[in-house]
Amino acid sequence: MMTHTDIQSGQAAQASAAPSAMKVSDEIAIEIENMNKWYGTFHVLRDIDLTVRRGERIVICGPSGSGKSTLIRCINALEEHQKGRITVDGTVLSSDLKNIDRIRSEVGMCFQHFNLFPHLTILENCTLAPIWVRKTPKKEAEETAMHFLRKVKIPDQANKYPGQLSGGQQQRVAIARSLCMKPRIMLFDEPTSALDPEMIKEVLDTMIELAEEGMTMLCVTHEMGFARQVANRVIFMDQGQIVEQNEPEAFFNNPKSDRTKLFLSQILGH
Amino acid sequence: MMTHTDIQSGQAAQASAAPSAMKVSDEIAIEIENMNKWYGTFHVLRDIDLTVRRGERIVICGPSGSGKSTLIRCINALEEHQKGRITVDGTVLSSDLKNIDRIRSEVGMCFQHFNLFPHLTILENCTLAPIWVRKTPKKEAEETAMHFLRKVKIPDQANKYPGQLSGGQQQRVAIARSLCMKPRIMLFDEPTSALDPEMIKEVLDTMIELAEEGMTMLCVTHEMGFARQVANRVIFMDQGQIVEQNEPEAFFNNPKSDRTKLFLSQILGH
Amino acid sequence: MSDTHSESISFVRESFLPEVPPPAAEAGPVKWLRANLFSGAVNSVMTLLALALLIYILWGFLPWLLGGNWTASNIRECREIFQGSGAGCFAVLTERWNQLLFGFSYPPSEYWRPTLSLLLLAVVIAPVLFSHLPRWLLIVTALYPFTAYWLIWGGTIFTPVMALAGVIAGYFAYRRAVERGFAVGLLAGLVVALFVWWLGGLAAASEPDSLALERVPSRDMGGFMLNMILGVVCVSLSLPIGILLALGRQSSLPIVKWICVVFIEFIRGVPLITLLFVANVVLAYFLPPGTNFDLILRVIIMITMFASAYIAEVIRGGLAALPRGQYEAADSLGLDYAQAMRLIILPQALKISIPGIVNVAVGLFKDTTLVSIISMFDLVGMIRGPILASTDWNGVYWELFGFAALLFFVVCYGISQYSQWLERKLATDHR
Amino acid sequence: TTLEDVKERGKLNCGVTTGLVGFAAPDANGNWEGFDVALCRAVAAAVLGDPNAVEFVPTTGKTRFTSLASGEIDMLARNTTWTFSRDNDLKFEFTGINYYDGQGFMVPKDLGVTSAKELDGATVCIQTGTTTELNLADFFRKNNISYEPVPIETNGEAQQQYLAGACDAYTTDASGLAATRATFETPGDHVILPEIVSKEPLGPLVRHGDNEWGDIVRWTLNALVAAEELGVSSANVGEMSASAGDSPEINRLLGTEGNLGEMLGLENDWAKNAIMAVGNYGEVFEKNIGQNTPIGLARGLNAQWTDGGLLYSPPFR
Amino acid sequence: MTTFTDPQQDGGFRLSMLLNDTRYRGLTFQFIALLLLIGFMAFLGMNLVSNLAAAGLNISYEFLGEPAGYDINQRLIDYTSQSTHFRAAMVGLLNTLLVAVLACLTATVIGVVAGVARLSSNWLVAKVMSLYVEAFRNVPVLIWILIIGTIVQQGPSPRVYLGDDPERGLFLGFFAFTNRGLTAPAPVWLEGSIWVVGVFLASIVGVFLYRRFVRKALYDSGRLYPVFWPSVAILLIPAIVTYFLLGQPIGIDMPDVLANRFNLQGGFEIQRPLIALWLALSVYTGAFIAENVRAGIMAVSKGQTEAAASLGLRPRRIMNLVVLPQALRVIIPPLISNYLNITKNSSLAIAVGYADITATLGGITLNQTGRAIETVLLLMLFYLMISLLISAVMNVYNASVSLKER
Ligand SMILES: Nc1ncnc2c1ncn2[C@@H]1O[C@H](COP(=O)(O)OP(=O)(O)OP(=O)(O)O)[C@@H](O)[C@H]1O
Ligand SMILES: Nc1ncnc2c1ncn2[C@@H]1O[C@H](COP(=O)(O)OP(=O)(O)OP(=O)(O)O)[C@@H](O)[C@H]1O
Ligand SMILES: NC(=O)CC[C@H](N)C(=O)O
Ligand SMILES: [Mg+2]
Ligand SMILES: [Mg+2]
Repeated sequence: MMTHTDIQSGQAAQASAAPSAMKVSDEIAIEIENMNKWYGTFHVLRDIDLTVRRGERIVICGPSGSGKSTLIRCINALEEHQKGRITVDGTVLSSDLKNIDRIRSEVGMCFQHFNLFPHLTILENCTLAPIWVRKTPKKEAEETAMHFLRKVKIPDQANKYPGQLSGGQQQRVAIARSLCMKPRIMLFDEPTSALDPEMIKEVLDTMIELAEEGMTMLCVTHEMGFARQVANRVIFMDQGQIVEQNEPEAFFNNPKSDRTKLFLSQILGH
Repeated sequence: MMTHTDIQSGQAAQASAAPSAMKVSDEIAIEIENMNKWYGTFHVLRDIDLTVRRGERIVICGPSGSGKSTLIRCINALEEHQKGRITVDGTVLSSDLKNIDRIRSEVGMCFQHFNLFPHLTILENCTLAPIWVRKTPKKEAEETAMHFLRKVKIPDQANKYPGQLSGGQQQRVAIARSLCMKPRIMLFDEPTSALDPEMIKEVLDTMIELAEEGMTMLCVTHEMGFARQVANRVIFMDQGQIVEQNEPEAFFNNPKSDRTKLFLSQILGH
Repeated sequence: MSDTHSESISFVRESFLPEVPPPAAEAGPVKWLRANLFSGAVNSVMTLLALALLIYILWGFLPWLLGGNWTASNIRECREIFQGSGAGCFAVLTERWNQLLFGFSYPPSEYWRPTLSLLLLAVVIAPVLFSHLPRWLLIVTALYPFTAYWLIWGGTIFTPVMALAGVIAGYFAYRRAVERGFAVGLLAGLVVALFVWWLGGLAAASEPDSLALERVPSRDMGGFMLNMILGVVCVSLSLPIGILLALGRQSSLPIVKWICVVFIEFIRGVPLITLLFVANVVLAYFLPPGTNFDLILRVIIMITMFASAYIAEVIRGGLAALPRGQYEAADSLGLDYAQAMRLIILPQALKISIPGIVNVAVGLFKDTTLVSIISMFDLVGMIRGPILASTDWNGVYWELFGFAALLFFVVCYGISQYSQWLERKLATDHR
Repeated sequence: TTLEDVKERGKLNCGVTTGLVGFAAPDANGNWEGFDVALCRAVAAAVLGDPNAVEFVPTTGKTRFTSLASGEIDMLARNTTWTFSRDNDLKFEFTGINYYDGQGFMVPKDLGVTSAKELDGATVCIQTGTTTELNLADFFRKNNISYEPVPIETNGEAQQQYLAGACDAYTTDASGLAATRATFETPGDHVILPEIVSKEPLGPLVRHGDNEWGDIVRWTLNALVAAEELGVSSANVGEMSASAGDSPEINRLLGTEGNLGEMLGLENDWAKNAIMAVGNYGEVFEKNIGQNTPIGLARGLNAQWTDGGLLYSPPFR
Repeated sequence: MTTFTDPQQDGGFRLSMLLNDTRYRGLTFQFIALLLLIGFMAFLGMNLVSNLAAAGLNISYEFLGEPAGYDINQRLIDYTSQSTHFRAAMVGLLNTLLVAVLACLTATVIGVVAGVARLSSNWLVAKVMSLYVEAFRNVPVLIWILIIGTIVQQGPSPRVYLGDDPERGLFLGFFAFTNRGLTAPAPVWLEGSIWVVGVFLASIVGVFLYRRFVRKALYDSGRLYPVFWPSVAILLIPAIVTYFLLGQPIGIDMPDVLANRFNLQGGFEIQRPLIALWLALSVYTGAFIAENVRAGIMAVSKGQTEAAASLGLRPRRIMNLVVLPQALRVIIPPLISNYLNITKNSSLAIAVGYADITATLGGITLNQTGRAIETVLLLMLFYLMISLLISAVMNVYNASVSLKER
């Protein structure tokens, strides 16, 4: 799934200085302390420690099965963790439904397979949660939705159904849908890996734009061009552990761990 | 669907002098006179006139919906035409089943989506028609099949099932399957457009080899490299009509009609 | 463990953490109980309710089952033994098992014959169901109908042997003549087969007792055996008819298509019981005067028609699932319609349709109990008729109905589990 | 013709009930026994010489006529009432009456009902497709009282429903009631009410149009009746038929004199075979439904005319 | 069939073209098929005519106008034993429709509950439900009808409720469950009752309006009002108020325990055969519907639920707004064919003594008149009409909900 890096490499080179230009506040957005998770007896995540500051943009990479998706999903309480502590925006994630609700409305999530609701129009997809969760009046919700649809450059598709859109368009709708909840943090789980090359570009462009506006982002992706261009930090995971993390420049040019080197040689040597 | 032309352009340039080297006899293989076809009230093919000599290799191109596939399929009686006359190898295509059978066993066809029979092995795919239509003894049919499978360079896959092969391999099996009927004419309908770039090359190589052996070929394709390398003639269709036809060199470098120019600029300018 | 510093984000792990087992509360039975039964207030209540229901049912059921009597010779004795304790009087099963399974007229000394046929069926069906078994076993399967006929109905062995000979001769004739076209082949095959059958009929009639098993007329079939016979025979017969109907319905010839559509929709639109009424009361009026089919045969005809309409719809689904390209490829290779169907289309379409066909078969097998309404003594008819009406056993419903339900459940559940397994296998197979 | 068919087949197809103890019911071994069954066996013995050459085809009240009409059975002996419309509209030929009956009601004793007229508002179990169903409607309408019918298909089910208390009363032919009651665990807890609300002459029947066959069935029945009248029984028939005796009618009946059998298209010893197989009418009656059986029916109307009953066989001459 | 119109310059018609020419081949085959069909029909027809002649019968529907002579226990329209066979058929038809509609409703409820419960995270509940589903799916419906018919027979005799000093009193003073059925008080419509009914009907409309209002309020102002209790209030309060204002114009007809010694009279009775058949068809088909529901819900990918959850929607809302609307498209077509199956299976009614159309027209009438061909034909026509109607509904539905795709 790492065939398209070359497409972005040109852009990435141009903008490689950009990340430092975006400000990172000192405020802590996500704090994960000593978090462990098991599936049955299988230890998927082991002693994860991670602090994300507001405005930080973190790219997570690693071989398949290393637990990247699981980590992301734990932050969103889509999976339970069994040990350790996750604090999002000051709220400790517990099994208390109120906390989970609060955290979920702070955190937007974007899936590999978009998961748009096929029975609703694009606009309805975007207004559903604001209306029913945030209790925003419909009109207002629609305005917001159109705003974000314009932002992802598909306002003209608002009344179509997801099935009528291309993959890239669908993924951009998915991003817009998350944004409509005005989250302070966005999680992306391989948002481009189900897409054709041309469409990848559309989606990455949208994400870059978002990054430039200072959104806190955690992004599982193997688009190294994207990582170089926007990430403050790249995290490499293997076997449920954070093996290495560093600034993108240092990470790509000078990986320290052997595993990271091996991994990078595989995906870049392509 | 015309993204892969560049891959072939290098090769094509090297070999652009080749076509003239292959001999074309004076015998007429296919003669289409004043042929018209309607789908319901929609006039798909209008007054098509085309003469193909034995050994000629013709590439047909044109925008989507221009009737290329329909033309090819009429020659094979997969579609009926309503007016005009098609003569294949001296046999006039009429509604007489005998004639249709005779023509079909003269003409091999290769589809965009291969259409291999998934429940039969590669070898069985290749021997099916010889055994049941030509009544060749099984042993002999298998020998012939292995011969052609060697020719398309996959004799070792003979006992696998189509589902176990890559797209390029499948398309080559499809070609071998047609060849096993020992056709004097081969029709190709966008044989490479469902394939990944690497696989396109495999298939085109096979087709080039076939062309070099003097097979009469009609090929719908947008692989301009291929056209340059093997075609005696390129035909450009639009809206059910043959708009322009010429030798490849002249066709590509010096198109006469405005439409052709526009079309070429689109597919080459990519 | 926190190696991340706010100043330098760079971090490299030197030592790898071992995989450790989850904390006790997160594994083992405690965790399982919490996750699966008591994960919330509502869930706990539901668990308790379900538990209460189960206990209630078992409370009534277990004493009935375990305390039951298997040896009494009639219901009065049972009642005397139980003194109103409400245990089951299973003695009816020990007493009447042969009637329940074989009907009351099948000669008891010959019970081994249908039993053997059933066992054989389980063996010969295997190559059809499990595709990894060697293909030549299918020949054994093909021989089965003749063997089973001989075993169940008895009579001289010449009858099935000559029937088989006719089929084989017909097949060879077909092979020889099919060169000239499918229709010619079919005709030649039919003619030769009919001729051999005619000869065979003479031969069998002249030697009615050589190598003969005791002859048992259809009317004497009863009990669960009748359900099995009806189910197996009708499903097997309806398969080819269903295929023809499905092809007819897909046909481009309007009249053929129209005939098939009307037939299929008509049959699917009426309840089976009305068709059985037709078999029972009306069909005789439509047959030439003097022909006198027995009821079983008439019922087989109607149930087969019924099943074939449903199977046709399943196969139509399979045909529709095939891409157009398969038809075109077959055409362009010069295969004619019959060849294309036989070699290319049907093998694939049937494979897709197997789970659906199995579902129809299970449904049909269950529906064979309806013959009890037209006073045939299948398992249900046996219970409702002679057994419940007899002086000895009138009043033992639960045991009898429970037994019938159990028999059907075992068979149908087995088949449907198999079909699900097959569906899973088809889904993962390399096509 | 039916006779040829039967002879060729070597078996007589005889329609009986799905189970009415005393009249026709298979025992635990699957052998059919009963009053109607005996008639079938007698016909088989007369025609084929073998009382066991019978195929018993169980029928419900609903399927019996279609089975006969469609030729599936050769004769129906299923306590079927001879009525005008069955004879003329359904086109069947009743070949005599083997039991003179009438419709009665049975109720649990503890209900305290003593007359059918007290059944206002009761729920009554009734077999569908029978004359009793129509009589029931007429009876209640005539007496201007109401009831709820529970339609039932077979006697067996009626029994189940009645015992389960799903209906207060069960009504059918009085003989059927007695037979049904006999199968109960405690027959004494049920009473058959005194009213007989209809005439139910029960008899065997065949299809219209085949008079030869009809005659065979008719005269087989008559032979059994005449045998009783003439004192021929299964015990002495062998002896009496060995040689012609001094009663010409017995001689004609048993075939030792004249050729009555030939006229019927049968062997001359047809009646002897029938009587030998099942006994005379009286024996059949006593063995299956008489006073000494659990069913315990008195001869009553079914006594010989010489004993004040209605049985009166035409002469064998 | 389009044909080659022009290319046949050689013209001339040879006989071999009937088989070899695509233009004629189809016609030839169809002609043969048609001939065979007509031949077959003629064969049947001729047999019928000669058989009828031989038996001295004829085909005639006059019997429909003659008095039926038998009584039917459940009548939705006036019927006595003097009514015609046609009316008896109508009574049966209405009974068929009644039990079918009732069973469709309950089977749906049972099926939905069982289907959802089978997917429950509660292991025990899920297992109990699969036990139910498998047990009912794998045993013939006739056996279930018989078993449930027997179960329903186990109630107490109505006699325990009867007399001055009954063994037991009516349940809650109103209801009696017996082995004959269920008796409840019946409403008596006195003068003015029409108003109460009118108000009640209006309240039903009102509930719908209220729900619309709630949704609109949410859309307009973002306020979400409670739904359930207000709906109940709107439904009941106005009707109750009118009822008392008008001086209680609806009386009740209590089951009469003194009328006779056999049965409760008066009141409203659901008879045992109906209960048995209704129950049997509901639980049997409910098991099938449960499977459809389960399949429908599982067809909505886990991703949909997760996406909705990550947007902050609560589980109940996820079900209502995201999962159900999608699952329904999968569930409804097989659901409708299950309704058809209920209708067809209701023809087994006679097994529990229910007088549906198969029992009246196809049973008693057939038997009393001997008109086998006519009645069976009518019977088939009736079922055929129902099934055509239902499949028409299904087609309309399928067309209306198909998801928009590219
Ligand atoms: N529901 C589950 N139950 C059991 N094991 C699971 C489950 N989900 C994931 N796993 C296992 O957990 C491990 C981590 O999975 P995860 O999806 O987080 O990997 P990933 O890094 O996202 O891989 P990929 O790049 O393939 O998406 C894998 O070994 C996977 O098999
Ligand atoms: N079966 C059909 N019925 C009606 N119209 C058809 C049918 N098949 C094709 N057409 C129409 O005929 C026209 C020509 O189709 P054709 O497939 O020959 O185009 P093409 O040149 O092969 O295009 P492409 O490059 O997309 O394959 C198109 O407008 C198409 O929509
Ligand atoms: N109970 C019966 O089955 C017979 C009833 C009645 N004798 C009839 O002929 O209709
Ligand atoms: Mg992942
Ligand atoms: Mg095309």
